[in-house]
Amino acid sequence: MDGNSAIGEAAIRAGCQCYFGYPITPQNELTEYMAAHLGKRKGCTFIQAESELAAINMVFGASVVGARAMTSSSSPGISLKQEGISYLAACELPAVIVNMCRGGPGLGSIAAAQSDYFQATRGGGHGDYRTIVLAPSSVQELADFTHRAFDLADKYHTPVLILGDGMLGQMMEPVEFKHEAPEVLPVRSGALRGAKGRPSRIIKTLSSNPADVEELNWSLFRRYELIKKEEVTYETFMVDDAKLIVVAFGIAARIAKGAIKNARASGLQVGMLRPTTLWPFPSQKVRELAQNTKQFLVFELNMGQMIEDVQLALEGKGEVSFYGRPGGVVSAPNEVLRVITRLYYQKGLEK
Amino acid sequence: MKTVYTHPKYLKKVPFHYCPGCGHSVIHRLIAELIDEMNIHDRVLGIPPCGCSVFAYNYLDIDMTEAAHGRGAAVATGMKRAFPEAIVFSYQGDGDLAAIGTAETIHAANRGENITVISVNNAVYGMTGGQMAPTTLLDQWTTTTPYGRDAKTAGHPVKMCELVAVLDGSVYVERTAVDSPANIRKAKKAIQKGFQVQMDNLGFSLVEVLSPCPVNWKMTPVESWEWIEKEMEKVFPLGIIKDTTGKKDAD
Amino acid sequence: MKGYIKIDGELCKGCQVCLTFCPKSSLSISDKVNASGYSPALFKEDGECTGCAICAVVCPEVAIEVYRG
Amino acid sequence: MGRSLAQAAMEEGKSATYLPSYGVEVRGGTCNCTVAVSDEEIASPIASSPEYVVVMNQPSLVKFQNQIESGGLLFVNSSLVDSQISRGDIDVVRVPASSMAEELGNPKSVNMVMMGAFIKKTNLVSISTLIDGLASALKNKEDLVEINKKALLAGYGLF
Repeated sequence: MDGNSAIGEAAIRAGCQCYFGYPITPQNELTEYMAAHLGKRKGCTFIQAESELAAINMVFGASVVGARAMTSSSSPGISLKQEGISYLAACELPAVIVNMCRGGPGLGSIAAAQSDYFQATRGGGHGDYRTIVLAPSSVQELADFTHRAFDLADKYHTPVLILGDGMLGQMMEPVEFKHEAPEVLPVRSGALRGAKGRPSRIIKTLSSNPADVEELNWSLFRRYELIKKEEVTYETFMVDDAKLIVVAFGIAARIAKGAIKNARASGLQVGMLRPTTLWPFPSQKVRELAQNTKQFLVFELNMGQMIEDVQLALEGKGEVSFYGRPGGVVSAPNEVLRVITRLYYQKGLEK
Repeated sequence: MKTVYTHPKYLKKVPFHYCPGCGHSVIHRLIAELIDEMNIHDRVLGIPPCGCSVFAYNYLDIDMTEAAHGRGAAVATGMKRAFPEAIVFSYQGDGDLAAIGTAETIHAANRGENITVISVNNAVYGMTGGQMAPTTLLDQWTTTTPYGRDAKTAGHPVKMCELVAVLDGSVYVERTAVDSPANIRKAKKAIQKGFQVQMDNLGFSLVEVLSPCPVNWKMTPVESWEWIEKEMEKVFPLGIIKDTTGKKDAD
Repeated sequence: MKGYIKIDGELCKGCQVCLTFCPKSSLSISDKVNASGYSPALFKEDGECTGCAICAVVCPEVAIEVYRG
Repeated sequence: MGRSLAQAAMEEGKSATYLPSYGVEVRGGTCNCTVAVSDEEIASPIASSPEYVVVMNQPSLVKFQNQIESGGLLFVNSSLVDSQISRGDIDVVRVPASSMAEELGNPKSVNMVMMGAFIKKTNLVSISTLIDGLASALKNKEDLVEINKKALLAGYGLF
């Protein structure tokens, strides 16, 4: 199954009731999958919206009434969705947003890239907020993380972003779905369903009183602190004796893994840290690894975005190098291997 | 002793923040009366707009959610699709409906979304201080048309009712006004019909209400009510623009 | 007199719309100001009321209640 | 073709990834895909230097012949590709796939002719897995299954 369709199937099995999309390459298979499979399910809705703006605001509406809802797009479309994502975050509404990132800025190329890391992990839209960002690197993880995204969104009442790329979306791999789609669709408590037998509810963010907005921000950030404590995930690969650790996420991490296997075959002690949550970032783990390893190489398909989080996490207690290619040009494993090997000898790690 | 008129049940007992003579509070009141009379309080969901009436939720005692400027029809779409038993209305200003949210409005109408859009047209951006709206009349003074709206540079007033009416998905479109007791009663009846169309699952309904903004028009309240009749209604004619519901009013 | 009205002088913002539409011209403006600084509408001492409720229909502040009988 | 290969490999319990090229490409252009098949977990779905390259037309030969690993196998559709192969460090397998498909009465089955030849030479997956895969991929289209099966066997029988 291709990655985009795997997200669709996983979403349906996670009880996603509404999908609102707008075509943009390279995520169209997801929109098409939902058109074919979600719309016909009882109580479910698929709409091809008139724009990304409309799509994210339909998600907002569905979330207001307590349904599990999602949308997907690629970089330029995600920029348009940022308005709605900011409102979702401010209104403390769950939603799942998929970004099959492409090379930018502007229209850029439709090839795989990781150039939206900053946008994804720094909130993305206006105002002081964060979204949980999951970074899968296989079709299986696209499916698993989609399910997790819905759960996290409901648990913390916040939008959750899945940051993939064109290659992950397009590639085919075996995938196993671990859940059956629920018969009865859940309605989240606290949703607007009409004020029957209870005081009327208001979902809003605007306030004429700045103190109210400050209180909202405090409450958001208390929750963000909790998320940082509870929800950080990552994968490590051969780090125990590593003298050099490659930090990479998503598809770049797979390329790096291939390179690391080859490096190990030539006797280089190289390992990898792969964050699977980009926000919250596994800063603690980076610091932990720095107790034994002083050299870090950040490899990204951009000009260096996650490297800032690695540097911040290290607090100067390790040396960070960077290798990356922007604009949708994807490095091959042997190219990364060359970079690893050169750095390894440059730093005298063979001794 | 018989009470002829008293405070509607679902209008909170708080003073309005609107300027003297404003039409918003009149329209709020009509909606509150209808929710009671139509017995739909249990399942009605409202979306206030950006602008002065963003605080409609401070007055209407019903479940309401904010929406980003212009996105009312999209949010309403999501709500209604995920919760079809609800009666969903968006309350949108002219800028909300006919400028930033034109696409959302047109496409919700075109899909025949089973929602009701109540559009308040006062030919000006009220809350931001009286700038030109898409519905500003030609030659009308606003803070961004200080020499009057010139069609050559600023275009023409946008007539959303007529635009929406040509779409196959819309079933009921009416323009009314807050400028006289008779027209206020007609506005109420139009909104009632809009809700009824939705309850009967017939499709998209739009009720536009011409509404006074005395402060930004630089008029007294009474002058502003008169100006609607004299000037606005020439450009925005009142009446049913489209009704394909096949149902006539009870009277 | 067939009807009478109650005006909430604190809610009224003195917009005078009710004065314009009252078919019996029974309303005027108070010479006092309320807490918000507006001069509220006032039922004239010699005013006639049929309980038609037009004043309430046009009142933007929901400040008028109408009774008949 | 790549997709059915990856599918068959998966059916046989191997790890497989299928990565299509994506974007603006015309028929007769250099549309391509990468398939990785392994007994272990596949790290990168991108191959720096594949062991096998299959080129179906002239532009693809130009674009991809330099990527192949030294000592690797290059499959060319010799009906459409007539130029000399410049590399001396690889083996070339010439399959007149287009003309064979035409002879079979269905020019579109060219890829299955090539596929048959490819798995005969490489032994990556068995022919029976591929034929089973065809049947499940083309449910309710018996005639198409037959056509493709015939093409597959024709390619397979070439060597």
